[in-house]
Amino acid sequence: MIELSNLTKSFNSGQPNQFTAVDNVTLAINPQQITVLKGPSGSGKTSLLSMIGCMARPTSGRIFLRGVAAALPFRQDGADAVEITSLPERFLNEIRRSTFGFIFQQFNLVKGISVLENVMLPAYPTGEGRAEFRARAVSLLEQFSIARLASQRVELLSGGELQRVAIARALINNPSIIIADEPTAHLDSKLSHEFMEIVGRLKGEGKSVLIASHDPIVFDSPLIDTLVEMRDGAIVASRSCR
Amino acid sequence: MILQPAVLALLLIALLVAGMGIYAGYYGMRILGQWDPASGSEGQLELERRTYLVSTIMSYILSFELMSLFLFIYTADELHPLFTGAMCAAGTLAVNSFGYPALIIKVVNFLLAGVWLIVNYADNRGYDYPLIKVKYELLNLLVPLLVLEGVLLFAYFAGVKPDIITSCCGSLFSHESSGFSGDLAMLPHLPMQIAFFSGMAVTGASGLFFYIRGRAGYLFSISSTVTFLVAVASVLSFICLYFYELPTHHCPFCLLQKEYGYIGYFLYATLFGGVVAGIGTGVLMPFRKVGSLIRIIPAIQRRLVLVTLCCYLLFTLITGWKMVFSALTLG
Amino acid sequence: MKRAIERHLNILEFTLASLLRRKAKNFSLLAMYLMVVFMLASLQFFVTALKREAAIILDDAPDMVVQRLTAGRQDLVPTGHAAEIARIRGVTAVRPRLWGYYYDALNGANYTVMAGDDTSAKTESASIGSGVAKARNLAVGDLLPLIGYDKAPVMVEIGTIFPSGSDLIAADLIIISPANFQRLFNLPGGQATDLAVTVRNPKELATVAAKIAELFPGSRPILKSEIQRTYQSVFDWRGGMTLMILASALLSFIIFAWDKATGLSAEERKEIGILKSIGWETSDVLLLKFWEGIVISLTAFLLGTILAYGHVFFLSAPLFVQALKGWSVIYPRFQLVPVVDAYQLAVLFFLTVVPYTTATIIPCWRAATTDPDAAMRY
Amino acid sequence: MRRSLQFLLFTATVLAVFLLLPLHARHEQRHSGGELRQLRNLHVTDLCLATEARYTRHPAMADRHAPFQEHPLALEHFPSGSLILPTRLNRDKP
Repeated sequence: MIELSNLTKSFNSGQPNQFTAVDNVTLAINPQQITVLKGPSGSGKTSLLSMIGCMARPTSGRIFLRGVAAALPFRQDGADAVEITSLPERFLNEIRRSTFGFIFQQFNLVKGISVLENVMLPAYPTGEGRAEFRARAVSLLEQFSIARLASQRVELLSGGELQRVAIARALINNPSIIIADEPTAHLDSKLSHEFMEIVGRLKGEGKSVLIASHDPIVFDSPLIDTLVEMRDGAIVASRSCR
Repeated sequence: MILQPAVLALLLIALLVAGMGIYAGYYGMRILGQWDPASGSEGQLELERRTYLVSTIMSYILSFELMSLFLFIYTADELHPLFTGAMCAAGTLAVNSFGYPALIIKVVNFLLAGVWLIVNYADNRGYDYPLIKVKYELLNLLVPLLVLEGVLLFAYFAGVKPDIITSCCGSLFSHESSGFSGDLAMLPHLPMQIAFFSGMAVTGASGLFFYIRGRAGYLFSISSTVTFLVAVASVLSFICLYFYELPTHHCPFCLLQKEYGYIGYFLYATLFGGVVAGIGTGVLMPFRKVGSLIRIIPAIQRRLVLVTLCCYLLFTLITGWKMVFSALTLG
Repeated sequence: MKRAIERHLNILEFTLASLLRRKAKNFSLLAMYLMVVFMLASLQFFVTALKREAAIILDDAPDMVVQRLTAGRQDLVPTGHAAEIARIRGVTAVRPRLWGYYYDALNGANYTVMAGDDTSAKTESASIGSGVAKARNLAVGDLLPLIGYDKAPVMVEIGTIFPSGSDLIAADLIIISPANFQRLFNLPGGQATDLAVTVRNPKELATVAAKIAELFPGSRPILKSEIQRTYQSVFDWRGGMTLMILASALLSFIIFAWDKATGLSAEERKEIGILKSIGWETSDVLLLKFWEGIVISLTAFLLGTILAYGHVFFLSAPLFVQALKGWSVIYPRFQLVPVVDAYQLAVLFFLTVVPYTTATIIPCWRAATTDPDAAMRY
Repeated sequence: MRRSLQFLLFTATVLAVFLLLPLHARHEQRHSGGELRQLRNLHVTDLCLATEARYTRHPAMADRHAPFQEHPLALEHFPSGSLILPTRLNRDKP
């Protein structure tokens, strides 16, 4: 469960080119559901996602994470919610690493290293034994039926394969929330449908999924639970699709 | 001025350390002045990033200080044939009045940098930057000392000219010589031995007490610091005699020479390691009750106490072993 | 503890992968670094080994050599002085020495010719250094014609050739009998090149030297300690200069390293952005960069030093030959006995690794603090 | 094997060679000097480093004017002369 209250993010504050990307957003995102943020580019979807995903800190407002606190080595006054906006970067990271998995528009795979290494990359700094996360990565690749590509370099993959590698990478640290930013922007319709299928499977495994998209295949999909429409940094509509 | 590679290396390191210190200090001042954890503004984010830079720089400074401390002593030792009368580092350092101050301030800087890193470590474990002010005030204290160290080192090497007649360790650390080092060497053996062993005992007891009960941290910290000073005086007064097996040779540097199996490096390393951890324990004491650190600091402190106890125990064991098995017996 | 080690190993793993991915850039960096370390280390090794060699050889030098100066030039010493010097208290022996230089017009080489004092040998026999033997292609038993002052040839027969292991003393030596020396150079009677003085107690050397200077105002006594000191500072003159030149090489290398570290390519910047976006923290990226520095500088330092050792002590420092040889025709083979100690290596380490590391701190930090959400903004 | 372990192994090997250098040097020092010792009775005053000029062939025997005696107007011009320090006796000092 993620709660946002009065969240604002502005850039270049105090300067003439000040620009507010997210403006006073209050929202609750339910666990184990698929939530889609819909809106044209520049509507603040990405900024909102990066704040929820502990990548950026809001200028003002607060974000509470519920249900993840127990897994963390520190807690604020015994509550089960963590207020993440005031945490220093190293703590945000710890939360991010254990709680969120990310899928990016460009897939953002590291060139020059193998598929398997790309999938394992988020686990490197956790200090987990290599053998353990390697086994997990291999089984993820098998699950997405790309195990045969394990030792190949990512430059040589097709779009659909790239996408599946990116999803496998997002899952390596066993996160409870998956965040995807315009995941279908570079995919054709067939692959986009396939992506939504995978997302549905993830939901079935008990993961929460948060997608920002302006692709009808995504926001018209029967799988989604909540649709949030954004424009100019603010929420214009939010409805449940169930 | 002697243009030796080692001297060049030392001056280079001093220059780098002072430069890095000033750079870190500048951002330390900015952090002290503009820190506002509640704000999510870009300025604050920038400052938070700077803290990474400052702590990286400080850990480099610490390792450079440690390495250059030993290099400095070794170089002084290496240079002694250039000076009439000098027989080891003691004589070389006495060539002009900047030698010993440079050495002392090097030791002090090393200790302070170590303490700073301990505080930094504790601070980084708390989620609300609990020690940020303390940390950067300590940094502001340290930076002038780093610069002073560089200046003293330059002054020392600039004033070093071959063929100066200097005193050797024999006359510098002997009963006849007046002055501070002579006084230290003149301290009577028996009371010093009592002071040394009781200091070690008190530190050990208070350390164990603190380790088990988590109380009396200040006592432990102060006693470990005092014991450090007593131990240094004891090295001058009686410990080295057992290593040299000569009743009158009080030099603290000859221990570092090959003839004595480089034992000095080990002895001083245990002593320095022990006292850094000991002071660190005390410095963390006032913050045990800070909200975000309430569980963290005691754990760190217990580890620090353990380090001090192990280091001091090793030092005492080596000393005691040498005292029992040395060919020398002091009356 | 185990987790910390795993973390280091994993990050090192990625460091190596990313270093290997940019082979051209990183190998050129490594090669430059290696060169700088190699040159500095070679110079250090060469000079220290030479100093040790000099200390051993000059242990056998005469306690004192007395020269005579005329108008600022070294002149012949009347052998009569020897008897008077021998009378000074503390002097045990005075031996007039005859030696000089011989220019070989055939190959343009300079030889050092000494009159031996071994009276048992035949007058025609000569001992030569291996350098001379090589320059004139001589073997034991051959005849070597030397052109005397009056263009009359003086034939000497090669009795001994000094082994090449003694080149540092004797490469260009020709030792002939005093009679042949006289035939070759026609010195005025009762004169010697200089006098070698032996003194019973080394502590009295300075006093004896003062007495000699007083007795013969034109004389110039050179003490053994002064000879030794000359060689202890043998290359200081330009050795310091060379060090300065190398230091500037080091400096330019560091600027190069700084530039490489600062000027992250767009691809690298993107890569760090990706790492941060998938959960790497600033300190993880700093660790990555730290390992990068360790891999480069440790490899360069260790390999550079080892190569320098081989260069100076196994290959006889071919790179320094040109500088030292100059216009010499006879050039000794520098079969130096290695001298290396921990201190020397530590100093080398400080001179090369520390500045490099310092130069990369800030660029590394800058790279490491890339915004984690930068990867979402392409 | 993992690449990181390979690297560490490589570094350890190089480090071992590196640490062998001082040992090798000490070993060589102990087993050397035989050929030089045979020539002890020559009582040489100088090392044969460069043979091109007499003041670099015998730096200890040369006086400070020696470089300028080669030619009245010449500054020292032998390459080796630029490397080797001219002698300075104690009494030559001002």
